[in-house]
Amino acid sequence: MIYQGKQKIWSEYQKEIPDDKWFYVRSCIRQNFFPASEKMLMEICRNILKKDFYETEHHTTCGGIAYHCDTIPQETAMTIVARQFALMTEAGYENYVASCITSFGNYTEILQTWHEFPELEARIREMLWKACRKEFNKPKYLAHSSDLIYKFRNLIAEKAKFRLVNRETGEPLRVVEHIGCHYAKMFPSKGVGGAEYPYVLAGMVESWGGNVIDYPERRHCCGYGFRQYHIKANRGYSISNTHKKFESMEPYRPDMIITNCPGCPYFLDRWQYVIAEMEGKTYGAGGFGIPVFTYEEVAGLVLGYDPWDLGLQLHQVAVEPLLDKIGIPYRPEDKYKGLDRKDIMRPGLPENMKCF
Amino acid sequence: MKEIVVIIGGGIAGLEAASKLLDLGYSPIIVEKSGRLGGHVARWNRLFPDMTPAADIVSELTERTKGANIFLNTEISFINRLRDSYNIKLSNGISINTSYILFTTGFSLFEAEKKEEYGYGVYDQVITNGDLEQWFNTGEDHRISGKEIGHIGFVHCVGSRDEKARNSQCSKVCCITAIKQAIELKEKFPDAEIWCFYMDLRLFGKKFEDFYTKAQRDYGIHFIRGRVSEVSENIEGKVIVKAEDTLAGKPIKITLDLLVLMSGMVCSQDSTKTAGMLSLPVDSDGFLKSSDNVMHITSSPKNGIFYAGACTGPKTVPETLAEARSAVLEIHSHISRK
Amino acid sequence: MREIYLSGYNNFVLPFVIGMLFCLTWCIIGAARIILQLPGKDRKRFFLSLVNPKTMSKNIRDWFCDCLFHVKLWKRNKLLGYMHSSIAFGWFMLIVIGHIEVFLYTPERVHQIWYPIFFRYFVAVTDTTMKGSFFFFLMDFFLLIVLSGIVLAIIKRAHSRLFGMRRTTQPSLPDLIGLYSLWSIFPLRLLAEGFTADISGGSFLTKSLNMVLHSFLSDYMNMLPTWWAYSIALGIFMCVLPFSRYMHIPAEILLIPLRNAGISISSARRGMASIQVYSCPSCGVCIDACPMGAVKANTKDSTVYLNRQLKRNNKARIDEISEKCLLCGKCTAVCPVGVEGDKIRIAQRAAKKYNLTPDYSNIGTDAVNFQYNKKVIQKNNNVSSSDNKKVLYFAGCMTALTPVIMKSMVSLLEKAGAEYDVMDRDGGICCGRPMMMAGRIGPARQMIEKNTRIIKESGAGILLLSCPICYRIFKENYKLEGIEILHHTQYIERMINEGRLDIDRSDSRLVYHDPCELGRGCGVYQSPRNVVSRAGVLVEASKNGKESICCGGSIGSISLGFDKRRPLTENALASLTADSPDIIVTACPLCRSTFSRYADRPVNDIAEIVDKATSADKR
Amino acid sequence: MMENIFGFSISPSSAINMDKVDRALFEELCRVEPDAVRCMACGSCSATCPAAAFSGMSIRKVLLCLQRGKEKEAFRMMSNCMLCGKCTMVCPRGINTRRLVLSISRIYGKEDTK
Repeated sequence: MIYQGKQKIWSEYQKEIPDDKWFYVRSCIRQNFFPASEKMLMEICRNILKKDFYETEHHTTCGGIAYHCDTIPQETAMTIVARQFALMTEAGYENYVASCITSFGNYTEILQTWHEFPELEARIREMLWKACRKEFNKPKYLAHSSDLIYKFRNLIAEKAKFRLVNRETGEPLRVVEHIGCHYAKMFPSKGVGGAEYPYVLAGMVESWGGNVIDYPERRHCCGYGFRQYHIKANRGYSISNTHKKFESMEPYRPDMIITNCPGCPYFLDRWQYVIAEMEGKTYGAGGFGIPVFTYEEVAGLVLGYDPWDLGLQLHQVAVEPLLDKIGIPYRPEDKYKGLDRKDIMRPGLPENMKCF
Repeated sequence: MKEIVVIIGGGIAGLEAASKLLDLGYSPIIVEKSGRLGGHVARWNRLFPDMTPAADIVSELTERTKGANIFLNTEISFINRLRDSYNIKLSNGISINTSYILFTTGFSLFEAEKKEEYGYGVYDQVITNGDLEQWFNTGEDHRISGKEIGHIGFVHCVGSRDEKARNSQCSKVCCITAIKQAIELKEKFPDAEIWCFYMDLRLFGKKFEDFYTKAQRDYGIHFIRGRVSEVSENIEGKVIVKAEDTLAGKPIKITLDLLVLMSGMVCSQDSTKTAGMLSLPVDSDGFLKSSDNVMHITSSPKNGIFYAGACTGPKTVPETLAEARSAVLEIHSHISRK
Repeated sequence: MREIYLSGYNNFVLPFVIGMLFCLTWCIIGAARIILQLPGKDRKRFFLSLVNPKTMSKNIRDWFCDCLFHVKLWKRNKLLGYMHSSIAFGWFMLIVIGHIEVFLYTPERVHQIWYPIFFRYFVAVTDTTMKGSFFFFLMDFFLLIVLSGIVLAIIKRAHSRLFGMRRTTQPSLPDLIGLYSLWSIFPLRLLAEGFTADISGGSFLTKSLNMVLHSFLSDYMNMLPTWWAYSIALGIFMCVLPFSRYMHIPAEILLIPLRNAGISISSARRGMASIQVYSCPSCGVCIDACPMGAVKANTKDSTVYLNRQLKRNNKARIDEISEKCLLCGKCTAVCPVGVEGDKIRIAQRAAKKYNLTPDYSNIGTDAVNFQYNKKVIQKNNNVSSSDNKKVLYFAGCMTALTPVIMKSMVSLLEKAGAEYDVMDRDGGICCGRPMMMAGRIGPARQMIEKNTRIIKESGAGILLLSCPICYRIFKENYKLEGIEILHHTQYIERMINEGRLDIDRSDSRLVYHDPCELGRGCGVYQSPRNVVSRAGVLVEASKNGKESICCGGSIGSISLGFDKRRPLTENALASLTADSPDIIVTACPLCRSTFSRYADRPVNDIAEIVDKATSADKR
Repeated sequence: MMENIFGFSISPSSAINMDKVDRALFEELCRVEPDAVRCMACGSCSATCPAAAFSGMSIRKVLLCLQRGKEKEAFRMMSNCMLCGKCTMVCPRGINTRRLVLSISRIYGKEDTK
């Protein structure tokens, strides 16, 4: 591996990321899977970075899942997106920040399509007007929320209480970074670092003290693939993909996985349990899995937020071994307590994968 | 007075043209931007299909052009078009007035880094055809020398026939070069297994097909029809290559110790830059545009300006030499007609 | 005649007696083993044939014609025939007359096996009756015949071409010992009898020699050593016989009745195959016959060498030779003793072990799978034709690669107004012959069964074939009762003879190439010639009929590569074009393809020639 | 393992992993038939093959399958080969396909690999 070679490619894929006045749109599913992630982003942006960070309750789904599942036509998806842009225009913003990778891909694709086919954009404007009497301006900048954290990664590193370093050995943690497919694979120039060697998460890991692992199936999809998971008959295909990724990263003994997509952390996390049940195999040390985090969770951890406030108890794979490795303090007895400190009940434990 | 012909580029086309111009009693001037003659061929080791040493060709050509004016390390600063002639200003301050300019500016190897998925410059085990030739010549390349080489891969059409790489044309010589290099590598590493990943094998030239069957039968080189999709590195530092075996209709992957990318031929930026000074057109394939591609491949649309060799498209060494001679003949008949 | 030694014995007979006993024992045990190795059914058949006067008389005739008179060799080359028959018949007569003498003069010595051989040593002449000198004359006469044969044999070793042989067999060491001992037997006998002729009597040869010898050697001391030498030569010959080519002498005696009993090769190294191998006299006639001989390197792959390797049990070479052979059958056709080189090879191939065996059980045989042309083409019904049977035309795999043959055949059938179906218009099941040739009998049988079912279901009366490869297996291995099997050459001849085709004879000179499987394989030589001469001027190749040279494209060979076949084809073409024909005509799609590749003039199938020469509708 | 406890299971990769293909038998085949590797995949053999209609026989594919470790597929195709020799006739590279079939039947398919 020639690190300079990668740096050269990274330098060619520098993307302009707005540094303030962000119009933020949430993901449909993230708040259910990893509920504190988006909250953490807001926390970092508003309270740590002190930015103008706006979101509106009128925002809806971007239609991405339905679009990728072939259940709605592209025009419908475009009209939905046009409405989101109208919300941004109404709020007086022009920097559009998406929380979801699929949304980000969807917006990129639509903007690019309108660029190539202006008549289509005109038609959508017309349709939006007919549907809800709204008009919109196209965003000046389109960013994914991981781009924001990437941009301010060094600032966060300065303020960090912990580093991604094994406290006992002083060695940097071995981190697998997994980028959502729709981040840059469709439009490499729209992602930080391009499609082949994306830098957006690698940059955070490096800033925060970890070591990025480049394993053979790094580029591979997490296995979600919309139709592959949502249609039950295809789920075997979904998990086979995930299985392939884990088999490929296993020899590198990763300490953790960091992701920037709503689906990926969920599937990389939950499928580990399923694989353990089906095959009796776990990929972490000592019968544990490999903990999977969103970049916001990792940012929160290094900034010193309480793991249970970050919602880490909702992870299937136990995070405690990693917290111990970094030296992040936590109270095991608080794991299954809600925000109001009431017991939310400890779930049943899986048979083949160690959990707490 | 002897007619002056300015030859831009001191590769084999320029040298051959100069030697023939000398034979005909003209006074050729070679302008070469680098510090040595022979162009790409001077960096190569042996030439297909008879394994002729490239150095022999370059030295013979250099020998034959002793009587020519040669400016090394010299670039064209600008060219002015006069009434019937051209005024060329060189970077060394000399200016030449001539009625005849011969472009023998050649080609550039496609920059393999641009095919990011192949990891040239990122993975230590990935080299290009150019690197390999150089290794054959010098024996020095930390990516090959002193390593245990058990499995070697060749990726054909790197930057050729690839619209994403902005070159939809076939580079013509890479198929046979890959086979030649595979045979040479097999001779150096007799125990190695060699895998060629190709889309089409275009073995058009004299004895090329023999070369191919020899590679298959006598050297046991394996050919897999399918374009490599991505290259990654495994924990042992070897590269894993993925492709589709289109004949088997299945994805295929293999772990290799060395991967050679067959970089294609693209028009050199210097060619287009110099051609731009004279507003010479560029063809849809990115190479200089001849006045027509059948009868007048060596003529430009402009009076007194001629082409020879790979500046008008990918060519083999013998084709380049033949074209140089034909360009000289074209110039000669122009001069004689005056 | 009177005996001069009371014992009737001298030590010098020992080498002969030992050799003779050894040889006899060996042969008897060998013969018994071979008979025991025969499958039970064949053995029974063999014994029954021995008591059948018809086969027995044939056996006797063959013994004389083949073993003693070498009739086949006479036909091939007079000198070669004389050389062999002089030695064989001459020696046989010497033995017979020797025994007659013993019977007549010393009947009490008959049980001493050496007595007839060394008769002249033990007896002295007493009377000079006509009877005595008659035998003396006969003995000397036949000895002279044998000696003339030996002289010819010695000449042949240096100048084989005089005997019509380009290449001869390279003798093995036992062969050489046998050869030299055989050569020396008769001169030594002459010498021995020459020394004794004044005592034991003699005729023009021995007496004259006796006089010559006595003119400078007056000592009887020379007598005994020459008899010793004679006996030793005989002994050596007898001892080496089982290990040399001379084993063919006793082996052929057994081979002839076995063959006449109708027994075929059923095992690679046992029974019939074994006796054929031992019957090989290493004469080397097959070397020149072999079409592969066009390349010198292939000389050692001819049948004579296969037989030698079989005797030595050299597995690698046996495999190599067996797999290389084109199975053209020419060695079998020319072999003077009837060794079936092609069948021995197939038997070797059949003995090979395979891990994977084809299985055709998934292939259906109903009309759905074989949608042959169900529309019956009925033309003029008042054609006076003895043949109103429906024709099923099976073009065959190879014909599919030369569609012009099929097209011409169909055109001819139409012109003749025949009622026909095409069985394999869209491909079919192979006839099984190629598989059979590869020695894989089981899979071939499966194919035979499938095709039999399809053919029987078709209701055809005639099965018409264009490919001689198919024709042979349909003739030999299919049981299609009530269905006439014809090659298209035969059927075209019939159509012409019945006046259903009207041919315009052209002046083109047409040479006919006999395809191996049609000619040697099935004995069809005349029909195609009759047809060709109706279409043009028939000229003959330098080697034709039984001696026709394989085109080199045969699928009989398993290992012969494409590039190795070219000289074979060119050699066959040279023979075909010897009389400068305009067109090469053949009757096999494979020959046609192979010749077309390298021929300098058109190569046509007989059907094409006839179709071109036939007007569309005269009637 | 790969238990189907959730109503779906992990399917093995369909990709050919050349690192795991044992080439020993194919190399043995090449020693007998060096021409086995000269195939240029023109497909003449498959197009002319009478067995193709029954078992999808194609000696080209058989050779490929054997080189890619898909022996069973090769054996299945070969099961209807009739050894008729048409493929040998049409092969532009002059590969002795009949001998190949026989050699494969001899070298491959020993009990353990069947």
